[in-house]
Amino acid sequence: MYTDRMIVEPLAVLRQPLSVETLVARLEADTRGAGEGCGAVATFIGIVRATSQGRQVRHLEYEAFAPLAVKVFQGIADEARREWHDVHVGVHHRVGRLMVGETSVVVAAAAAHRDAACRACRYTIERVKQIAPIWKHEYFEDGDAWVEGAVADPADDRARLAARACACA
Amino acid sequence: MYTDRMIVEPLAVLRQPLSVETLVARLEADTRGAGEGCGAVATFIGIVRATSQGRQVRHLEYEAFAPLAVKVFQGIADEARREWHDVHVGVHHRVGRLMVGETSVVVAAAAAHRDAACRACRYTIERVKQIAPIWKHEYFEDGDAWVEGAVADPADDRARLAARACACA
Amino acid sequence: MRVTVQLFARLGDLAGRREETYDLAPGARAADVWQAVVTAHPDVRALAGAVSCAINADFAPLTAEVHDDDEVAFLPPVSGGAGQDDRHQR
Amino acid sequence: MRVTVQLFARLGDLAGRREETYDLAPGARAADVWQAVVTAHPDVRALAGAVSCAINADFAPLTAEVHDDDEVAFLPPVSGGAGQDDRHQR
Repeated sequence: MYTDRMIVEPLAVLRQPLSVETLVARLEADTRGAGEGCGAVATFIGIVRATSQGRQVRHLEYEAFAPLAVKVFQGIADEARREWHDVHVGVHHRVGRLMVGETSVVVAAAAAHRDAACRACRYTIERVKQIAPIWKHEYFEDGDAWVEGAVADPADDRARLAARACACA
Repeated sequence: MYTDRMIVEPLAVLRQPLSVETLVARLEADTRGAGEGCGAVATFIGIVRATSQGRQVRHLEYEAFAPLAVKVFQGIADEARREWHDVHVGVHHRVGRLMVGETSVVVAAAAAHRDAACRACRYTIERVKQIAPIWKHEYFEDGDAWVEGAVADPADDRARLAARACACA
Repeated sequence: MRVTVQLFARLGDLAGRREETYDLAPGARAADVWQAVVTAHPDVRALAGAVSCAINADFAPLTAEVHDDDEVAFLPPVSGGAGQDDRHQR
Repeated sequence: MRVTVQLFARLGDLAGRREETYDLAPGARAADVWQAVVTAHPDVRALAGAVSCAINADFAPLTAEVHDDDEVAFLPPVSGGAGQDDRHQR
């Protein structure tokens, strides 16, 4: 999937299948030299479910505004680093047609110790869901639906604090 | 590393390098048919750090009481399922000599939704650290040290509740 | 002055296209661009009040001034955290 | 009656071996096995009070009775969650 494991960007919107190991390897390399080094990586992997609200999913289409999405990922990574010192965050989100069982998003957070890695990972996936300009179009046997949640607003502090509460409870 | 991705046991002590993708694929397969299916996998990856308490690590040796460790993993997986319905938990712990940057443990929790996956994953790694009969021997440039924490006691409810508090805060 | 407009996801579906150009008077703001889109594609009004805006791939308020050659994007609500009632089904 | 004893991690290092067999009187308990280990390898006393026990690869209290052919394992504290002071350095 990647010709060189190390040249993968940690924040990216990708059309090809995602590789957890590739992103983890990149973050481990980035974190190894910082502070106490890299002892922990937490990841979150989003997978296409076979059913959605009781309907049979045929496939999904993810659409992204890629250049803005990468900037949003960077903003989230910066937020996470302000909260958890020396943590490195990666986000790979896939776009295009995805079948059941395929991975739509991989979030990874690397740190010296597990508490920071776990919290930063949870924070990041919550923020990605809140504000990344990425849309999910569900195709069922008998119709289709755009999934729409909240209006994305990176400056909305209530949303940011809700994500932080998920991670820091 | 595995000749067939699907025949990997979800709970295992292994001498060979660990594969996150392999364990995730197995759990996705196990979870797909249960309840609402598999929409989320959270993983925790423990990695050998270059330094420990300011000393330069040359390598680590992990030792396990493997048959008991696998039973302990199963007990933890059962605890997680009682707490988070339909979650599937995997634990792969490596033993033998590990170099800096290598993965010592992979925990994964698969569920329909991300909250259960993230919490079950955090719970599981806390419990593994508390009670799995696995020991870490650090080798430095200038000496070595066994790392010892608490006496393992799966029946100690205070420890279990502390792990739950980490996950459920 | 001419701006490129990008319409994402359901917004693009409602408009029947995802990218077009509009000619606007100098001094126009993002809100004026949105109004031009609504005029051209009345169906997008379904999302009025729930649209974010980006200018040259940075989030911007609808009050932001646009300039010649700008890329103005309108974004429907994103998928994340959507609940039971946030599906727009066909 | 004869039991196999397994000594893990630092316990094995202190004893200088990881597996051995002991002959015990019928009715012996795990605590008696531990006492036999201490007698044979006085250095393991460093871990007295901080050892868990497993019989045939199941956790068991030191009061549990052992039987002929049992595998009795003694386990030092595990690594997890070890803090600054929990290193046993050389």
